[in-house]
Amino acid sequence: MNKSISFCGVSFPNPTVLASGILGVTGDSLKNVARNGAGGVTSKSVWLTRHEGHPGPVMMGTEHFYINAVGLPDGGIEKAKEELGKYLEWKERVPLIGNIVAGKISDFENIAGQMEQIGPDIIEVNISCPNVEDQFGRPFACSCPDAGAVTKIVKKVVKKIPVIIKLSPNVSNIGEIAKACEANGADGLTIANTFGPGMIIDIDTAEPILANKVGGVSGPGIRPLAVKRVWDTATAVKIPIIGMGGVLTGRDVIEFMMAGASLVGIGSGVYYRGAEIFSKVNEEIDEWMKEQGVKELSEIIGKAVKK
Amino acid sequence: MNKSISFCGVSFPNPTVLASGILGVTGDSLKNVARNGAGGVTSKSVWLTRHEGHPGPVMMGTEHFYINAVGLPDGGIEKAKEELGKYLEWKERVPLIGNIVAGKISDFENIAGQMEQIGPDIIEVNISCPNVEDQFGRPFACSCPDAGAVTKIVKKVVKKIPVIIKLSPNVSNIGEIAKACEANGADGLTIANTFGPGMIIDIDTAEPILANKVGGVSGPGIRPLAVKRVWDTATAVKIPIIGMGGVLTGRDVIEFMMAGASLVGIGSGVYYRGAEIFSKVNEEIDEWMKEQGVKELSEIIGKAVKK
Amino acid sequence: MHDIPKVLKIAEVRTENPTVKTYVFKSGLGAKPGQFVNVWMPRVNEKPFSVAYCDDKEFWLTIAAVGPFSKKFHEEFKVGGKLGVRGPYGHGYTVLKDKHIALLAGGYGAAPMYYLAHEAVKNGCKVEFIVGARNKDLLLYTDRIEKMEGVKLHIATDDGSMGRKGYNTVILQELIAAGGIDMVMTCGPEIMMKGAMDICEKAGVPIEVSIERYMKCGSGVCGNCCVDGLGVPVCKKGPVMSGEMARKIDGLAKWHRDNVGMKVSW
Amino acid sequence: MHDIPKVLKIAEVRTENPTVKTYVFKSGLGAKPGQFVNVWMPRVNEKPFSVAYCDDKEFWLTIAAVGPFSKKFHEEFKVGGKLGVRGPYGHGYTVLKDKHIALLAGGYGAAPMYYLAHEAVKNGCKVEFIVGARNKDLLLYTDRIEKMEGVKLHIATDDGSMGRKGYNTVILQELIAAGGIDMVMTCGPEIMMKGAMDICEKAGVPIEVSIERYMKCGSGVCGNCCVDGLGVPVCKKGPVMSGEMARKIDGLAKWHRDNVGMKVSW
Ligand SMILES: Cc1cc2nc3c(=O)[nH]c(=O)nc-3n(C[C@H](O)[C@H](O)[C@H](O)COP(=O)(O)OP(=O)(O)OC[C@H]3O[C@@H](n4cnc5c(N)ncnc54)[C@H](O)[C@@H]3O)c2cc1C
Ligand SMILES: Cc1cc2nc3c(=O)[nH]c(=O)nc-3n(C[C@H](O)[C@H](O)[C@H](O)COP(=O)(O)OP(=O)(O)OC[C@H]3O[C@@H](n4cnc5c(N)ncnc54)[C@H](O)[C@@H]3O)c2cc1C
Ligand SMILES: Cc1cc2nc3c(=O)[nH]c(=O)nc-3n(C[C@H](O)[C@H](O)[C@H](O)COP(=O)(O)O)c2cc1C
Ligand SMILES: Cc1cc2nc3c(=O)[nH]c(=O)nc-3n(C[C@H](O)[C@H](O)[C@H](O)COP(=O)(O)O)c2cc1C
Ligand code: FES
Ligand code: FES
Repeated sequence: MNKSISFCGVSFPNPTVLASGILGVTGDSLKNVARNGAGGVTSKSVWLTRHEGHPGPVMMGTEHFYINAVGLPDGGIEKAKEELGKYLEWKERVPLIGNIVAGKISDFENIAGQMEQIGPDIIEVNISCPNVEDQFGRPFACSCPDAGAVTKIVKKVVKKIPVIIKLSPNVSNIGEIAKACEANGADGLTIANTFGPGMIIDIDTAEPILANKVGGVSGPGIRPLAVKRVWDTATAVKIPIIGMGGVLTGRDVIEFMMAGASLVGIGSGVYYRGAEIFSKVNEEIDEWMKEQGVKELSEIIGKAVKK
Repeated sequence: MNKSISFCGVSFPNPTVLASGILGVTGDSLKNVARNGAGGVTSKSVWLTRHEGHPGPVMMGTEHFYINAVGLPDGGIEKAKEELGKYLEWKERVPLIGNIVAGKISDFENIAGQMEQIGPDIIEVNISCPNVEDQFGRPFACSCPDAGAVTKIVKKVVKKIPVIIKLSPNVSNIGEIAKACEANGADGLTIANTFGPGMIIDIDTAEPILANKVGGVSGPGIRPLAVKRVWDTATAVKIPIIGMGGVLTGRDVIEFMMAGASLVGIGSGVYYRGAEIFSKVNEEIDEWMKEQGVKELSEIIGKAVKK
Repeated sequence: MHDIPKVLKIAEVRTENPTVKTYVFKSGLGAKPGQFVNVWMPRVNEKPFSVAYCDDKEFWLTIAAVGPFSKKFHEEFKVGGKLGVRGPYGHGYTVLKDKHIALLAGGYGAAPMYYLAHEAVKNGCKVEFIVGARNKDLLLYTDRIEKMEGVKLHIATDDGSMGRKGYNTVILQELIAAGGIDMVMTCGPEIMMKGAMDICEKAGVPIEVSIERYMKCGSGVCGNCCVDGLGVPVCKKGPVMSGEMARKIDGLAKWHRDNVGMKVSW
Repeated sequence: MHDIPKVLKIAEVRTENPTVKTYVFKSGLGAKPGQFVNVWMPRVNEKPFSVAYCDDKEFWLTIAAVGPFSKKFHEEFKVGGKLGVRGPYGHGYTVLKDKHIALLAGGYGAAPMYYLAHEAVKNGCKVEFIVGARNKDLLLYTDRIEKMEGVKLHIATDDGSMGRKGYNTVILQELIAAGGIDMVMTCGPEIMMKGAMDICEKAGVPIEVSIERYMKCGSGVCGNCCVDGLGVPVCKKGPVMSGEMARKIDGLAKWHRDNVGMKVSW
């Protein structure tokens, strides 16, 4: 049985990837996730310079959904150099996806170039955070020209490693947006960021609970919505996809792969099953492969779509 | 303590309303829901003539979400005359919302006129079903001109009873769509229909499980997304709102009301707690009102928004 | 709270008669007699079927080929075939202890009644099992029932090709008249069950019936299976219910409703 | 799986010293000593605080006014004030049975240590409670601790205004040297806890420490509280952990990280 997946030419020992913004604040925290069995890890979104997040509460979960408005806090690219550098020196490491973010399209050039120098295996471009709209307006991932323009500018500077674009699920034309990225040279896509935004209100105080009032929704309740976004993308483009949204079990990972994902991200799942979710999910995948007689996991990618 | 709500001039004994498409296939099934404590009931969407739904499976639930693609099966307006007529004759009845649907904008004129003759308290216009896209294209609720045009045509014929428009949550500009309806005379809005569509795949057969492949997502996992849609609508228009999406408890009903809903629909909740959900939720509202010293439930409408 | 279909493989197919087959699945289900499952044929449709037998290791479905779905099912599904099952749904029959009961079965109703007999006998009941059919070739499960200890088989056929000629309700009436029957359970055509209800009411014997309606969700949501009069979904408040409750159904044994909720005569 | 804040009313406010107040809530929490909650001030912020006492009917939080949140908290929250609480989160201290233990507290660390002492005594432990502060006015909880049966209070102040002059770790060292201490638990400034760890290691006495880092989610998701070296979130794998584990933290008592994950010296 072989669970390894080749994605944009990078070999991942298994299809599970730590989603951006969960745990990956420092080099050592990324190592910790890798030790727990992730096939790859993604850094928290890195800005060029220090960026304060929102005040608290910034995130919380119920059994059905997770909601967050962290507001992309980050120490900036200098911190990333130290932390990601530390991770990259580690011998037992799995592939690192360096996630970058910027407020203006033109700013992506600088941050992308600097991220490439740090040397992750892949650069992921976050153009889809729903929690900084007050500051930066609708995400670039909500418009074909914007998504295309960001892709183009990043691909212009990043020459040595693959570039993937992280899209928003909060559009009615994700296939079109995906095509715009593909046409501008994207090597892959991450489908998708959080849904909404959504809101939860405390009824005893009549106050929205998140300090930011609204937040992106993830977790098990939105999984069918995310699977459909991956399906829609897989039928629109040829470049490979990292699927994510509500993955809790090995069966969920396989569902995303059958819908067209090559790799599958896990974020909120860490809330539901701890950082140990990676090894648990991989065991569940093993069981299923054994039961169904699947030898080569990569063969199931897009299996439900192709039928 | 008073839980009654006046909505578009119609008095509802409590804020819970049976959502369209759940249980309300016959006159007697509507009575059964009213006996279970609903403050109002909505008919399944009525077509002018018989309309076959999709083959099965058409719906199913997990603890986190409900997904359906029934495909709006209906016997047509003649059946509605008999069934809704039977309900309307019943002395102990609560308000009836007659939900109508059509495939072309111009078809709404005829069905709306005939529904008005049946005599429900309110007409709800379903322009937002995500499960008949293959047949009819993107729902009218996804475009301001379309949503406005349907409203106008219905308001042209329906003179004696209020008309509310049921919108889709799958747009990025629900406030604008709501305004288009308001500008064309809508008396209220229902926020909202199901999310997505979404998809669930059986991994042992690599087949999407719903026969229609995709289906609208509802249930507790999407509640924060629905609350935000209600909030966005309440801040955009002055006409009253029926909020819905994932309501399971009395606290959920209050949350929707604080976000701006006057009445709150319950659909998938019937899956999670049975038809008895209406009386249970009302008891939970009573408890909360007692605990917090709220005498007049209507006073909490929009309380979180106004702050 | 989880009713996503579970995909199972058919372990065995038994031909019961020219139009009825029994499918065996090697998997526990935890169903009580009278409960049903929704059976999913990928890319075709999903339909409700009663559990014909069930223990820790296996369960059976007995399927009559009557229309597009069931005929396709018979044609396509061989041993090893994969299909989805969700459930069990609904209320089952009361399984009494140490009583004398009569079971009245018509058509594929013999299958769930067989399972009920099995459980009742385990519980110390004495069982009168009355099976009816148009003719001998359409009788179901009689070989199995005959072999059961504690169960007495009574047969009626319309044409008299086996057992008594005429309706099986006549046998029920005689057994009740003879005295000692504590309760009656029935599954089959609604007109037959209605007949049994009338007999039992007169005799003051309690009865449970199984009310089938066009079903979709199986879990009390879609409303397609709501019976008139009561207004409740029988997938949830039934299919098995007391004769008393069934009597409140408007149009009992007269009409049911189709896939869009239109009335159809039985 | 549910960590939405529960809104509670403040039942009582106790002034501990000029900058520290204890807030009492009449509600069970089910927290163990050493666990913490996230406290939400609507429209302001949310911050972690240790549980200072907890039983079936009430719990306490002891809050030092050190910055914008905690100062605003002191100003705005009177009896009847409404705020949100979620948790308890994290690992607490081991509550031993019938042992002789030493508790070493610095700053607001005296509050959770008080709760631990309370539980340990209930469990038959003999407790040496060592409290330290810069001066007498900043000592916390000493009145309460003094009254506890089975607990011996030891005080150290930097300026000698009460108890021994100097670090409280000196008292710990003496108690251990005297023999009979089975285990040490400590909560307070990291440099103090590090000192205690060194003492215990030399003496071969087990120790538990409470590692505080900048926290947001409290549930092992955001990663802001991950300690270097181990890489694990201390909101989940801590805050209380063994000295052995704490020793693997890079930068222990040297640096922590701020709200965006940048290193800051203690
Ligand atoms: C609770 C319950 C238990 C049942 N148990 C059995 C069983 O053990 N064995 C068996 O052979 N059959 C059983 N049936 C009936 C079975 O579901 C139908 O025979 C089958 O769905 C027919 O589908 P078709 O496409 O082959 O025929 P069609 O030509 O579509 O229909 C033939 C008949 O079946 C009815 N039917 C069709 N679809 C449904 C549906 N979704 N729900 C209910 N009735 C339907 C029709 O109203 C019609 O009377 C049961 C039905 C119910 C409601
Ligand atoms: C597990 C744990 C238990 C705690 N228990 C208590 C307690 O019982 N009593 C008490 O008074 N304080 C306790 N604290 C510390 C308390 O959270 C901070 O004092 C408070 O957040 C300060 O916020 P501020 O805005 O008032 O001050 P600021 O000026 O913002 O900060 C003052 C200090 O508090 C730290 N701090 C600020 N925000 C946080 C945060 N979100 N998480 C962790 N540290 C933070 C800063 O790093 C700085 O060292 C605890 C902290 C943790 C992690
Ligand atoms: C707490 C939290 C923080 C996140 N931060 C980021 C981020 O910094 N950058 C980013 O691209 N996505 C971020 N996301 C989105 C996730 O990477 C992921 O796309 C989304 O949560 C869906 O996956 P999940 O359901 O497995 O969590 C964040 C999500 C959560 C829950
Ligand atoms: C099984 C099912 C059938 C539905 N059918 C209709 C319908 O016929 N017409 C309509 O306007 N909405 C229909 N809806 C949408 C619901 O009325 C409601 O808007 C949505 O499910 C969100 O509410 P909930 O989470 O409480 O279910 C249907 C929903 C479900 C789950
Ligand atoms: S089958 Fe849907 S309510 Fe009974
Ligand atoms: S506070 Fe978020 S991981 Fe610890």
